Amino acid sequence: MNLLWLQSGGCGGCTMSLLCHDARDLVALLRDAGINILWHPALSEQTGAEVIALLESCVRGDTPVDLLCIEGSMLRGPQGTGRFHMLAGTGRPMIAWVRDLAARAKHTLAIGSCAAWGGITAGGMNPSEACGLQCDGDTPGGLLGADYRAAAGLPVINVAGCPTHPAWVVETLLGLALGELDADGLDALARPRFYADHLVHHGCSRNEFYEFKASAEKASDLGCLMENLGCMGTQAHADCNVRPWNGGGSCITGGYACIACTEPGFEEPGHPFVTTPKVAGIPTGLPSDMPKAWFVALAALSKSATPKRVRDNARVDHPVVAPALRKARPK
Amino acid sequence: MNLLWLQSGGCGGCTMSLLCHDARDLVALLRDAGINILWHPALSEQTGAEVIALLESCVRGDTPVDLLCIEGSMLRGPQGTGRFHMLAGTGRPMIAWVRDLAARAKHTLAIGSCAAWGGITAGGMNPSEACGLQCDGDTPGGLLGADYRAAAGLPVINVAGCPTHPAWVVETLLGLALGELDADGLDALARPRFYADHLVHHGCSRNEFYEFKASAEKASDLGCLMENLGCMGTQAHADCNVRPWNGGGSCITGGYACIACTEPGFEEPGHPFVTTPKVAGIPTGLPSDMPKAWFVALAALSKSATPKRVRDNARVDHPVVAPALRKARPK
Amino acid sequence: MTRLVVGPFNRVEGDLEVTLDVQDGRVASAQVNSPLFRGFEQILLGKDPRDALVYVPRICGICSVSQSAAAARALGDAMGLAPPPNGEFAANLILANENLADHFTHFYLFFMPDFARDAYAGRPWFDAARARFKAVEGTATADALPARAAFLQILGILAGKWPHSLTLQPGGSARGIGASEKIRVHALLREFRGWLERHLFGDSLEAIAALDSIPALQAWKASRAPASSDFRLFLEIADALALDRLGRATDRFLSYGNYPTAGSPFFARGVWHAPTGTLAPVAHTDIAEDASHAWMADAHPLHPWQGDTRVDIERLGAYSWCKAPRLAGEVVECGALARQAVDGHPLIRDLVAVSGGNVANRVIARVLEFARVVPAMERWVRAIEPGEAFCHHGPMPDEAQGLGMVEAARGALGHWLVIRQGRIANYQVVAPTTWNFSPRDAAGTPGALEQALVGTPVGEGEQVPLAVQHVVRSFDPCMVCTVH
Amino acid sequence: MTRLVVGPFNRVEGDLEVTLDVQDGRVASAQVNSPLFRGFEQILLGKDPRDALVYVPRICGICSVSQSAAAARALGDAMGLAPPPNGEFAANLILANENLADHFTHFYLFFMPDFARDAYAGRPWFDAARARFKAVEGTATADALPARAAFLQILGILAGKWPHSLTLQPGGSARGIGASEKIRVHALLREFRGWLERHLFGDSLEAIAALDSIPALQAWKASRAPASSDFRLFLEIADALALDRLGRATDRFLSYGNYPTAGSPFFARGVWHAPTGTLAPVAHTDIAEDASHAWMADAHPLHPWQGDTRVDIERLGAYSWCKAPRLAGEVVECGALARQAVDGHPLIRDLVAVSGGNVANRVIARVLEFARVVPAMERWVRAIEPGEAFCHHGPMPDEAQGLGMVEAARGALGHWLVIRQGRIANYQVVAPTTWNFSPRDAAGTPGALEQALVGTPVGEGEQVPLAVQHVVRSFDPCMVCTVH
Repeated sequence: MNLLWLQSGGCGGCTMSLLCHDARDLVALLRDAGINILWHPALSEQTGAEVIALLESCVRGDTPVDLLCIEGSMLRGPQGTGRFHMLAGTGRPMIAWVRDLAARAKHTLAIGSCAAWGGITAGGMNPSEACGLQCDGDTPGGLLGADYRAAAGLPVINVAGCPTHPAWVVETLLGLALGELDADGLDALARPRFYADHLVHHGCSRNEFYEFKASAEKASDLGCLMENLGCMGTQAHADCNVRPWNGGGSCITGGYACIACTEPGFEEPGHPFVTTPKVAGIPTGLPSDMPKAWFVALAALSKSATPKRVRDNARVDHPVVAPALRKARPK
Repeated sequence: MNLLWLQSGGCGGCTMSLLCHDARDLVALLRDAGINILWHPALSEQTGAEVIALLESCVRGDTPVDLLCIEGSMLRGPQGTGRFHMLAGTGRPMIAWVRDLAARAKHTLAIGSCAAWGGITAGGMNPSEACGLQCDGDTPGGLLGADYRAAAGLPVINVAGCPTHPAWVVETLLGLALGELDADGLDALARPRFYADHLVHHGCSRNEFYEFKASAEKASDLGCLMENLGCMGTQAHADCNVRPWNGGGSCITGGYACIACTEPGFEEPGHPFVTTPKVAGIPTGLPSDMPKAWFVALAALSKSATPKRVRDNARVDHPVVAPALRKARPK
Repeated sequence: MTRLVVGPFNRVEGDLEVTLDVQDGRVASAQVNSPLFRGFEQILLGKDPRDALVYVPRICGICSVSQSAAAARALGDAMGLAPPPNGEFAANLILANENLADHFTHFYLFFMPDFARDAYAGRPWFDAARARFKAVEGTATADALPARAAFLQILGILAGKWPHSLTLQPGGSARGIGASEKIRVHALLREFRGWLERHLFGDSLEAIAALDSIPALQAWKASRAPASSDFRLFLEIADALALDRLGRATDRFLSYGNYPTAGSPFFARGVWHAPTGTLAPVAHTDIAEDASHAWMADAHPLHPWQGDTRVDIERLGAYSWCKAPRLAGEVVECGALARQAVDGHPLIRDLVAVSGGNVANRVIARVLEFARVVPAMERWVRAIEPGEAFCHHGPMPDEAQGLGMVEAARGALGHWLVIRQGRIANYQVVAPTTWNFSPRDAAGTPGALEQALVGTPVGEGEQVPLAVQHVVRSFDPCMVCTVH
Repeated sequence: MTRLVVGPFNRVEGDLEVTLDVQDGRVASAQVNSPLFRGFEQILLGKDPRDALVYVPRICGICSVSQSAAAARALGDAMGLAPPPNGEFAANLILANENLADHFTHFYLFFMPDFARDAYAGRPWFDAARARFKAVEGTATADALPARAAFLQILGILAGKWPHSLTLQPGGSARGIGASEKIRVHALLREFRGWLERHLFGDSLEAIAALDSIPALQAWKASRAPASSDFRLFLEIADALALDRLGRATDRFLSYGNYPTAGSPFFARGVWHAPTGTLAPVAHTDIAEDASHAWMADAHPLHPWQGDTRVDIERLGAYSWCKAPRLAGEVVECGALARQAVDGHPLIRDLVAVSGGNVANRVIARVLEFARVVPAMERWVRAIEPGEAFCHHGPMPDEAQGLGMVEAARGALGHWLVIRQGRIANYQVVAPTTWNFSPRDAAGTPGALEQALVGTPVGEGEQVPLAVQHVVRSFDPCMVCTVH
């Protein structure tokens, strides 16, 4: 399958992240699955006119585009002209190219939250009128419209994240190449469920602190980041802790909260990112399907039950109390 | 530093595990830290008489032994003679060799629970009179006696686990080679604290199920394994979920309970391994320093608060209910 | 007559001691012992039957999954459980992952380094061999270890960790595999395939599997430079050292068959009788373990279901902890060579017909399994249906017997289980290397290795004869499995 | 006079368009544009100052940490916070990891593949170059990607993930590092060092860092075959193509200095004036951005603290979204060459003295930083004291100004922050490539690249002149940083 990768209103971080994939030979892995890279801005040799020729061939349908991967927001500004990003050397807005190419693509993938929802570029007052391929924030639509379906029948596959995890991209590509990824494999926001059906909270190494509501109070504290430092792990659809980044890390192991970068609208949480909005001392953001009342009760109870180890370790940047040794076997 | 590695009453699994280290070049990594492999049963070229000559040279002190790594239980049987393992070609009990070599070693490491406590080989009625280098189960002593100190002043370093995680071994070796591991870095059972101060429960991907006491009932169920299937993750000192195995796995992601293979006496839990002993419906093994009363209260309340998603997913071998989408930002 | 006691014998799994009587520059008689005894069969007595799944993998670190698979099958047999299709695929993948990893470890870490010894300096192939295969230092070590680690990530995905996973259950696999895992396993398989094709073969796996005769093999070898791939280099060395005339045992090959899908094994079960070129079925009731030369009480042959493991350290005439399993009273050899011979691979049948079981053929068969099994694994992973059951469940009967027969990397592995009053009343393991490295039986018949070693040349002044090492390691012995 | 519009210009970070006026087979004039504008400076207005730590890294995926570091320092400056020693070491390691990874990515993925183009077929070095450096297909890709991924695992340990980590905080690092992390980072560093020594240099890092003159460099190059290491191959190619005579700009080099320990930077801060061989200090107050040729309103130069980013798409004479930063009105070049020149590395000073800033020297300086920074990282990781604080904390003032000056991979990165009423009132970023790829200023002075391109040969029929590509990519441009 031919893979064509274009970047627009993003930071290129999704590509950089992809290149961190732990495969011994990423290119061979893709090639082995029958994926032929037509052009990738970071990897391919072709520059300039050669690229333009290729794009035009694809638009014409001369060169099939099986996997159209778009990284970066679709910048409709200023005033819908798309001129905030004219593809270099073409004098044509990127959104135009995308529309044309998407019309030809067998599968269209939005790589990263930028391409999926508009992402970080849509922050603030969204000066660039950024949106995703098929979503504008949490509103269906986006550049291609809610009704867009690629040639294979699937909507834009939103491999969202900022950046998106290399394995999310690779598995999506391989899944499509091997026919393992179908409509059932996408969630309501067209994200691949193999990662989107997880919560960042799953497998978080601070789980014990969460269980006892032993919370970090400041940056570098070891406790759970939800109560005070804005962690949205219990709501963020991603497997960042089950399938860690860069050999074993995650936002949370890096010492900072999950900002739910896979979610539409993550760029404007409505409060400072690394703080937790509260009402009457209760975080307003709760586990996505857990009623607040229960959370309140559990939180209070589990706070009372916090072992000294958990309570103390939550508020320092390194463990100061070790888990107790098991002196005797349970009866 | 010279590293001498001997195997006795174990399965060789700790070596096999070590060779799964994710280093691009494990040997180079060790060499780079100044570690010279004198002899390793799986890696070295020397066989037979060459090995015996080397061992004798070490015993004499002609060849310094900086890192003495022992894998496998110390078999004292039958009747304390050690004849259950005579080092091949020497007609001498392995325990005798180990005693002599330990007397010369700068650091002595027990690689795996076998070498640390006696491990699996000490199961049942301990037919082979297996013990660890400095522990006999959870009793101090073992082959070398509780008072043994290697030349550098540290007791036997128990890199316990069955098998022991490759990174635990490598980091212990590197830590000693780089002078980063000292007495403070060992827990009360002389295990390196960089992993032993964690609980297997930390970062377990089934944490949400645990939080709601949504438990797996049978093998292949996704729920928490503690309530019914014997998971000792909340008591087991290891970072198996924080630092997964073989690229991302752990016992629990493999679908089975943590049996606390890093703990002394894990081989005889006093009940079938993958079942949970209970008293009055309450698992007798609880988080190592959590009062049972809290567990009762939290368990009862959290079970009541269990979202359908969590409850249902706990009892199947693949997720059947996806996390809810966050329709709107929390206020 | 000179007696050599060779040990410790490394680059095998466990501790091995070989006692040789050398006469006229050749081995006249050999006795094999695994000097380590732990008593797993005793440890298991009285345990909850399911606990076997925890204990028995820890018989061996290198074939942990094989032991686990055999235990799961024995328990399944006792409980009347069989895995669903997904469970079969998962189990096959898990077992195949370990078995191929074992072969990989054996070839690169245990076996080939012996050809990089200074003793072979001067041979036309030596420089390439030393650069590639020198223990610890050779490029193969640096290349093979990460490749092996990456390949075993399949186990990380499917079984949590390795060694010693509890994923394999009587009713299938305890790990539900989703689309993501399928894709990842597939990717890892493809990656491993790439490595093999690039480094080991310098050719596609299918091309290797298609080699159907000795001439075809020779032609393939000649098509490229010896150093162009590791397998070619081995073939070069094998020819130069006439490894095909070293280490021949009884030429009776036992295979329990392996990797069932819908109950049908990917590799067939049977006994291949090379001298007559006949394939016979395997009746486990023909199996008996004879402890006449072991430090065990009650030496007369017993079927594993009646077997008893009791130590008698003062036993006269004993020189091993290993019992002597016999199939209908006969010494058999097991391993990849046996598997492929029983399964009827044309190249292996041709090789065995010409030169029987020898050092070269054993290695060739082992390497061949890469070419045959990896593609099968790719098929198994694709066959997995996420969402469908991976494990069947059932009660543990109070009284039952169970038999688990599995082909481990080194050959036929059997677990015989007896349950009384809900507890393990007897548990006997007959491991592949137990077959291969058994001591003499009551009739005085040496085991396979003991026979294979007779006639092996011993160089002047050799304390640890290289040829003996080649023969011994060609079996890929595991002594911790042999004596458990 | 022919005008060529070159784009899309890939193997840079972001989208780049270069308009060339070619005359007589050479570039007569060049205009550089980053065609993407997102408006980060607008997005940040009114935000909680700490939110900058979320937004600004996402200016660029390849220098995410650099942006994060600059933001943290600006916030720290505003809050009066400085990191504790552990925080410094952690921050240095994190930043150095990204910077070196950038260099690595540039050399193997962006820069060297241009020498594997068919256009160079026939050159004596071509086969080796093609086999090694061919885009996607070359062995370098297969080797470099995993090496880079492994190296960036340091960020996985120290900062959770990459790109876009929030670990760097005004008061230090949000990630407490223990002994285990120290050991792992150290191991990863040693592993990366091994790779570099084995593949890039074929020599120890210290040996490379010790090269103190052009002759020493030449001698080192000559000591082994060109293909024995990637750097040698580059040197071979550079000589063959006279890259040292390609892409020279103003020879004024700006470096903000980097990697402080106890406040003292590992790399010095200053401005190296090559023509005069003088080092001058950097006063940020001398910095002003001129938007005269950008699609921006209010084009007159403004210090960043007064800067304002407002789009004017119809601006006449504008051909870029990029502002034109000037230091005391002068065009400067930044990057590794600038850093090493400012820091006074003898080889670099020698090279610059002889041939100024050119394609070859820029690459050499970049490669040199591997040799200098990796050992420093090893020292920083060992200096970490587990258990001691990694982060200082303090309140966010309602009114403040902050400045964060960092050496990103590509050079001097500055963040200027103004806080009013507890919110961001102004946030201006001047990125390295903004310095290097700036358009003409009000005085009509071309930016560094625009100057460097003048004189570059353009082959017959070349739509995308190779030499131009060499020059452009030698700067390791990042257009998403340039225009944000």
